[in-house]
Amino acid sequence: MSGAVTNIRSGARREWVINLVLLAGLGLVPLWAWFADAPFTITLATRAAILALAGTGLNIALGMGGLVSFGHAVFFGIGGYAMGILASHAQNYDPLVQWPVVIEGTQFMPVIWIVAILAGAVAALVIGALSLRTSGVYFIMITLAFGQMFYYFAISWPAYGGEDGLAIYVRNGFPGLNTLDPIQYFALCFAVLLVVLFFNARLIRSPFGLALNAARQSTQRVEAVGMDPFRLRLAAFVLSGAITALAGALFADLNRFASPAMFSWQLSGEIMVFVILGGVARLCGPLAGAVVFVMLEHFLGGLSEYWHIFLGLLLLLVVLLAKGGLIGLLSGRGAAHG
Amino acid sequence: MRMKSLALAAALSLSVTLPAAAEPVKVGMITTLSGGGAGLGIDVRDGFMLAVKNSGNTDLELVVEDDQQKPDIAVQLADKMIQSEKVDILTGIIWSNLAMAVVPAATAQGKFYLSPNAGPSALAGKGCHENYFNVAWQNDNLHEAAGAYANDAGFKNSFILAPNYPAGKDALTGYKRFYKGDVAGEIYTQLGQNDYAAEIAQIRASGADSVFFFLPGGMGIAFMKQYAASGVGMPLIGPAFSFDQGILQAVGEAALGVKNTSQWNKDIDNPANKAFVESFQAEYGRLPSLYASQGFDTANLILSAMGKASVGDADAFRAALEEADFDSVRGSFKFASNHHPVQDIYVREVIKEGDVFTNKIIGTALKDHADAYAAECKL
Amino acid sequence: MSPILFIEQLLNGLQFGIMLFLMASGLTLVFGVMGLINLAHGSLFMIGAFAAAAVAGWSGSFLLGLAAALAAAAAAGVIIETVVIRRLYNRDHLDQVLATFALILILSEGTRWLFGSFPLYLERPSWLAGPVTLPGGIEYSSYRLALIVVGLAIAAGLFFLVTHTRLGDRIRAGESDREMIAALGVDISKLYTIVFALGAALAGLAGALVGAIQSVQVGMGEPVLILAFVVIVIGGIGSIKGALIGALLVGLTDTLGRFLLPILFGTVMDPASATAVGSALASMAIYMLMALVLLIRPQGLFGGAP
Amino acid sequence: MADQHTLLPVLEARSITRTFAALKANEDVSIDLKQGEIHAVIGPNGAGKSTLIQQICGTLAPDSGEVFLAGENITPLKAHQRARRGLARTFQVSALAMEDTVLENAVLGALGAQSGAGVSVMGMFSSALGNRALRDAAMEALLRVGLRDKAQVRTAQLSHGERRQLELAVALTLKPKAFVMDEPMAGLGASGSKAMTEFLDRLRREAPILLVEHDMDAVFALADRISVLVYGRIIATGTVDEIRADAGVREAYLGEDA
Repeated sequence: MSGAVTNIRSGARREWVINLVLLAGLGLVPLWAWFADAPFTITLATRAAILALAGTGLNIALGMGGLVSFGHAVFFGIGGYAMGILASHAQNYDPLVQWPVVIEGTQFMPVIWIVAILAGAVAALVIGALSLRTSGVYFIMITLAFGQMFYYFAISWPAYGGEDGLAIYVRNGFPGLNTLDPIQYFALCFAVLLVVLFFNARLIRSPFGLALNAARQSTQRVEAVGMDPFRLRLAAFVLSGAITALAGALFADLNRFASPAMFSWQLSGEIMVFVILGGVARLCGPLAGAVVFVMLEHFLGGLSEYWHIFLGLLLLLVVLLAKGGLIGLLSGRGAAHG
Repeated sequence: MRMKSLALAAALSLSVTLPAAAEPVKVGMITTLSGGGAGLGIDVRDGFMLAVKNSGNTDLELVVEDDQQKPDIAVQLADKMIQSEKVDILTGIIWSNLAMAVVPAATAQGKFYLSPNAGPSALAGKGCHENYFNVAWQNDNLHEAAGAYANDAGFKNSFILAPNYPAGKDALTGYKRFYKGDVAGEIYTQLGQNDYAAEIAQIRASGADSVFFFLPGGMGIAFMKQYAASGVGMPLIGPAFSFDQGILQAVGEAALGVKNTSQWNKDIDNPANKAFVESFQAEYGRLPSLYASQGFDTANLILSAMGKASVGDADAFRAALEEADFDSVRGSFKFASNHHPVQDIYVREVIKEGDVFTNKIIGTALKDHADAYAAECKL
Repeated sequence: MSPILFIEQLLNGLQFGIMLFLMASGLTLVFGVMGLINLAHGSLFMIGAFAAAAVAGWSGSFLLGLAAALAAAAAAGVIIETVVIRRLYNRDHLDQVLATFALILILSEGTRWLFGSFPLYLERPSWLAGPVTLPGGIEYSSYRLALIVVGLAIAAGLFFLVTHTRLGDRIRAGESDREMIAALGVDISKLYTIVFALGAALAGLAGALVGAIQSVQVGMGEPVLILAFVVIVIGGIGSIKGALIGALLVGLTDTLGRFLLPILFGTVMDPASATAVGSALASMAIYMLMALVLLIRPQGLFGGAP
Repeated sequence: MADQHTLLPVLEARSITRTFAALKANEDVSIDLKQGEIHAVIGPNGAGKSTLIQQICGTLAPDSGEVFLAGENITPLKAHQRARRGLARTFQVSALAMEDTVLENAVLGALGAQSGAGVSVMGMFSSALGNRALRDAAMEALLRVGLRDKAQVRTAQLSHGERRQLELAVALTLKPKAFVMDEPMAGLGASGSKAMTEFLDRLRREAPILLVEHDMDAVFALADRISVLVYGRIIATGTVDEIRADAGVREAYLGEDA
């Protein structure tokens, strides 16, 4: 029995080493690219960092809570539009709300982030409160359907560009930084990712994390100790939606553009792919998954128009053969749960 | 994201007629090569490459990438083309929403953007830019021509429909701008909708004498097939997009006889067009489409400017582009002050040549037509 | 709005609903018997349409095309089941979602690789090309009418299959107790393959039937798949009756919503914005319906405990 | 025993009826649990014991009838609310967080015993295992059931018997008013059963136990009262001796199972 304990420990230690290597790699490659004057590499790294953030958000619901949400693009899109709407009003000097109080738009990132987080949380609260009345396959289908509802709404609602999306011509500002400089924007996104990962690491060890984790494994167990599994899951879903919305705001700022495509079910699928590819319920699983996905997209896409076939095959192999995802494979720690 | 560098064989330089440019030009093409909309991007790319090949000019280097019809990918590719590939000119985007995502940022960074397809009104009016040129049309143009044609054909009561998204709204606005009769009904359908039974029932009940529709891609195929099956016999009018060479075969008999408006057709009688149609068929083994013609013209515009000025001298190069001194396959072609085309727009009819469905020009809807937004442009 | 128009719209909603039923019944069977959520069901719909278009184009016969659609989708179902799906029965839903999502990527791009990027041509047969006049002077597309009839016949056949045949007994047994039917000596892996192929064939048939009046193109399956999910959520998972009722509800809500909402808004605002707002809301109508059902009966109208 | 009958029962189910389709799983079942006692429920498989427990603990709603805990009508409350009011349950098939360590499972129980646990801001930032009070309460419970040495072991690696012990430890951390135990002896083996029997014997002084059990030796050794459930109805309630002597019970139950 003690042998098994040591195994868990050494696997955990190795996972930490892998996490540090991953984070260092994601931090250092853009730095190298900066010296080597390869700004596009920095853009790719920024994309990876932001997608990793979105995946980290989903991982709270999916990995810790066992909630297979196939509609997380909703929150990603809401974050994107929070940025787009605020910035476009600021850009056009057109107040967001005229009455009862005048609320101006803003191009100040911290405010945009807060609004994105709140909007994502509120949407997650409503969708979660409805969807969590069910579980299992129902939950998957319902979240997918809600995602589709938002997608169609975004396309057909004329006020903010409809299918054309919302273009912001200048990236929003952050005090003390020139956000248009790729390396500085990368640093900002990377810092946000680190903060969220730190928060996430704390969350996993917190009483809430412990309870949520137990609720995933046995609903009866948390009920029997007097906790409401519905509330635990709803809280996880809201947190998860809020973080994914923050990622959406950063993503829209990276592209200086918010579009209904951010709501699409394919994007929900892709966010899920980051999480699974890297390893469910692992702190840096989404990070590993996002980095690999962006690299695949870039290099495989360069090889063949039909690169989705290879992506599909790879995904199939990971699901069928490597249950713990890439990090599980590397750390020799099988599945994170189950 | 297929990358295709075009290094052309020296043997082709036999046919060089243009004066050698002072310096090579690198063109980045971002277009849709995978997914449902891939056919359009492939045609633009093929048309463009054909023009370069026919010219024999080896100073134009082309980099092609697939945007997957996703705005965020398009933006990312534009960054890559500008930052890593250091291209001088961007082109290739098919869809308005992708163009809106890419063009403003690209032109703001001092790059030229030549649109081979999308022409959103925002970029033609207030949002116009000295480095943005549209070689195809402003989005409203073909719809306006359809409205004009409806007047000529004596239609007094049109039923109009388009998907509920910005280009769809532009389409109905464009039609109504020129159409003088009554509107029997106006419907916005869902984007990507594939069943039009409900709309056709309303058309049947409306008592209209004609139907104008703008439903690009698979939506148009579905609509026309279902319309033909419904027995509602009123004449259809639409812009060229639903009647293009690539898509027409999938519509089949249902499209026969339908009138549509286009700035190009393969039977326009001029030497440049003849050469284009013949060489396209020889090169790719299929009839060229509208999109191929637009890609072809875009490349020729660039080549003509390269012969006059160095791309390093932005002002001179821009002036050379403005002259539009190339043999367009459409015949007469010039730019308005907002860098959008002034051109004839024709009425075509869908016919069957042997086994192949295609179009034949039956008249001109609008002569030397420019767009409605030029006045708002401060160029 | 004349009564004739309203009845015609009801027929349209009915026809749309019945096509959704063909998709949803396969999904719900597969879920009921194997406990599997299959996102690639939409790809089978697409495969059916492409097979029908290819064979009908080659042979000139629509019926041959339909047969090809059934055969191709069933064959694809068997292959997919034995190669991939079989390994997923004991996995959690997450793995199933991911693996079948991967299948969508492979099948969609594979189809595009085989058939190219342009839509394919598939036309309804000449003997169903025109309209027919129904009692009351309603002129209606004969093909759509045929779709309603064929769809209802298949629904009836499916009910008969499930309630009156040995295969049906096994399917029902599989839904209630998986170990039980294995203990009874039924070859469970064969049963699973048959059920999966049956679901695939229904999807393929739907694809071919719909493909004749829509456009046969890559990616045509996913929007229908998501609608089928909505149908199942409303009807209750595993219930064929629920799938039928859910499909009809969704079909009618969608068609009537698209038709009535703009008219409704037209009474209070100008026509252009009424159509814009009305159709924006119409596109969300079925999801509202779903949310409503969830509030009242989370397990769906005909579902057991969730 | 006589004076106990005058006390208000800690846990009481009144006239509980529950049907599944045509099957009456519980019909007019009334049962109570008084301070300090072990009340065993026995009956053949399918008699409706699990259904009864589920209704008492709140995971299944009765068609009619009521449940009281310490005088409060808890019928409208959900399972977790009942647990919070002091009803601790152990499961027939272990319902533990199998991927977590033994300690983590016990800490979860201790956490549940805290007021306002679960969803709170502090609950998201502090460390669960780093909390002294939680850890101490958890370790104390593990010590009592003899699992202290296994605190760091992953629960999935425990034997069946050890899982039963852990179930019990988690219930102990709750410091409940009453225990409801569903077959705590199952899979324990002879020595395990004996230890568990001794443990429960002492535990009844902390809080009374409603015990559903198949192990008749344990039942007869432990129970102050026994209720016999057959075909969804209680056919007899009484002391061990009364039940042994009951003709109906002998016929319906002991005749085929003892």
